[in-house]
Amino acid sequence: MVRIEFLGPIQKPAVEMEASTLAEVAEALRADETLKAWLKNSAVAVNDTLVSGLDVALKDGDKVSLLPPVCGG
Amino acid sequence: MVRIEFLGPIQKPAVEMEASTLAEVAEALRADETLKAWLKNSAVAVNDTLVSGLDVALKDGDKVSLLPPVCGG
Amino acid sequence: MLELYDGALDVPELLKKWYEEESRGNYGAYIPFVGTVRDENGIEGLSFDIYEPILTSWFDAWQQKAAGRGALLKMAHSRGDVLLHQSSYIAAVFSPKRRVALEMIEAFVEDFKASAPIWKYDLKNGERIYAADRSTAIGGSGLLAGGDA
Amino acid sequence: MLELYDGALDVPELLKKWYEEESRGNYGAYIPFVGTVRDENGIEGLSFDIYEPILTSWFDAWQQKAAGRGALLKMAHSRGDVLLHQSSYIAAVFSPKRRVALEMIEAFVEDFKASAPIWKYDLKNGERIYAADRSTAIGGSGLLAGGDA
Repeated sequence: MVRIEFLGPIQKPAVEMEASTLAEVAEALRADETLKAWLKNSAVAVNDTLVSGLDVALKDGDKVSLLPPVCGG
Repeated sequence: MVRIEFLGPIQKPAVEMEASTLAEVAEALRADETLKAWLKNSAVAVNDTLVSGLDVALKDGDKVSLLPPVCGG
Repeated sequence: MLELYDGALDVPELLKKWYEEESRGNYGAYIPFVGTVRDENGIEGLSFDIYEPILTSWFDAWQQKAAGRGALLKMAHSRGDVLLHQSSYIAAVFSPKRRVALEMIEAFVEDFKASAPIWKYDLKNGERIYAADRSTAIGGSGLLAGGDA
Repeated sequence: MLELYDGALDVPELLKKWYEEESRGNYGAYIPFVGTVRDENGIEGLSFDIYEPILTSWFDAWQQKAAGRGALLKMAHSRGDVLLHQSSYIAAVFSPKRRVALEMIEAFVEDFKASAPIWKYDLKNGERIYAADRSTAIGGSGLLAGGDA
């Protein structure tokens, strides 16, 4: 199982799913209409490291985080 | 009489002289060999305002200041 | 070097603490940047969420970059609510040289604004409203949206 | 806004005082630049001469320039001796906007280095030696030397 966390203003509880690549996670999340806008403007981290492609292999216990637009300061 | 002040590291007591323009002050100071290097690298203020030409008219009581290279901070 | 606090920062105390911590470091320049909540748009204050694991790695990468130029960074940020005229953010650079310090505080603060995983909310009429219009998508955002991103 | 002190500056106290003075000014950014005496070249400290009338008019011109962008400047400098690891200079900008503050602290500090009528001396073996090699001739220097300048 892979755990998906939605950070900051996305305000959605974490979900767990079976997935062996980030592409599979993307496909599953695209089915959720409430996430549509967030998927477009969020960055993605796997185990707290930002990633830039969907071909990331995932294994049991991995964490995928969605980071929506930021504004510290 | 015009008063000439030598600031910071020039370490020379102020002098007073008769002069009706800054050009006359320049001529008088050039006669002082100990000032030769300072004249080349110093800026000049008349009554505490920096000036950029020698054709400045001077009157009794005016103050001319020589400002050698600076390094605050 | 990265300090997170619940609520507003004690700015004089942090600026003093950092100055004293580095007083024997032979740094010629110390430049703090202090961010304070402005009274604008009818807000009562701001509120912040922080995702600490990625903030820490982002900060550590900057600290290494600073070390390569002989400099040192410190940063403090608030979690939760910060009211009008209180401060939520301090970034500071210590450097032997003035030029390095001036360049680094600017680059650090700008990258912080663009990349640090912190989310800002307006406190307005008792609500906590995501400051979407002032927020910046982190580089590479949209990855999961696919072709229609 | 321009404060001159005999000997080293009390940095934490000045940073605190200025922060508190402007706490209701609705400035979103406060950036102090602190200059500290480094242990280098075998010096025991630095010493400063200041020509106050021209420093004041230089500072007032900058204050006006800052006001045109909604910002405010403060500055403190030491007169006389400042020992190793003590601080001799603080410049600070308060501004509603981050960008204005970052740009202004840099421009102000650089112009200060190039133009402010302050002379620096190394304290070495009990002597006070003009730091000629680190000093900058003010723009327009050489006027009195005539054609052979």
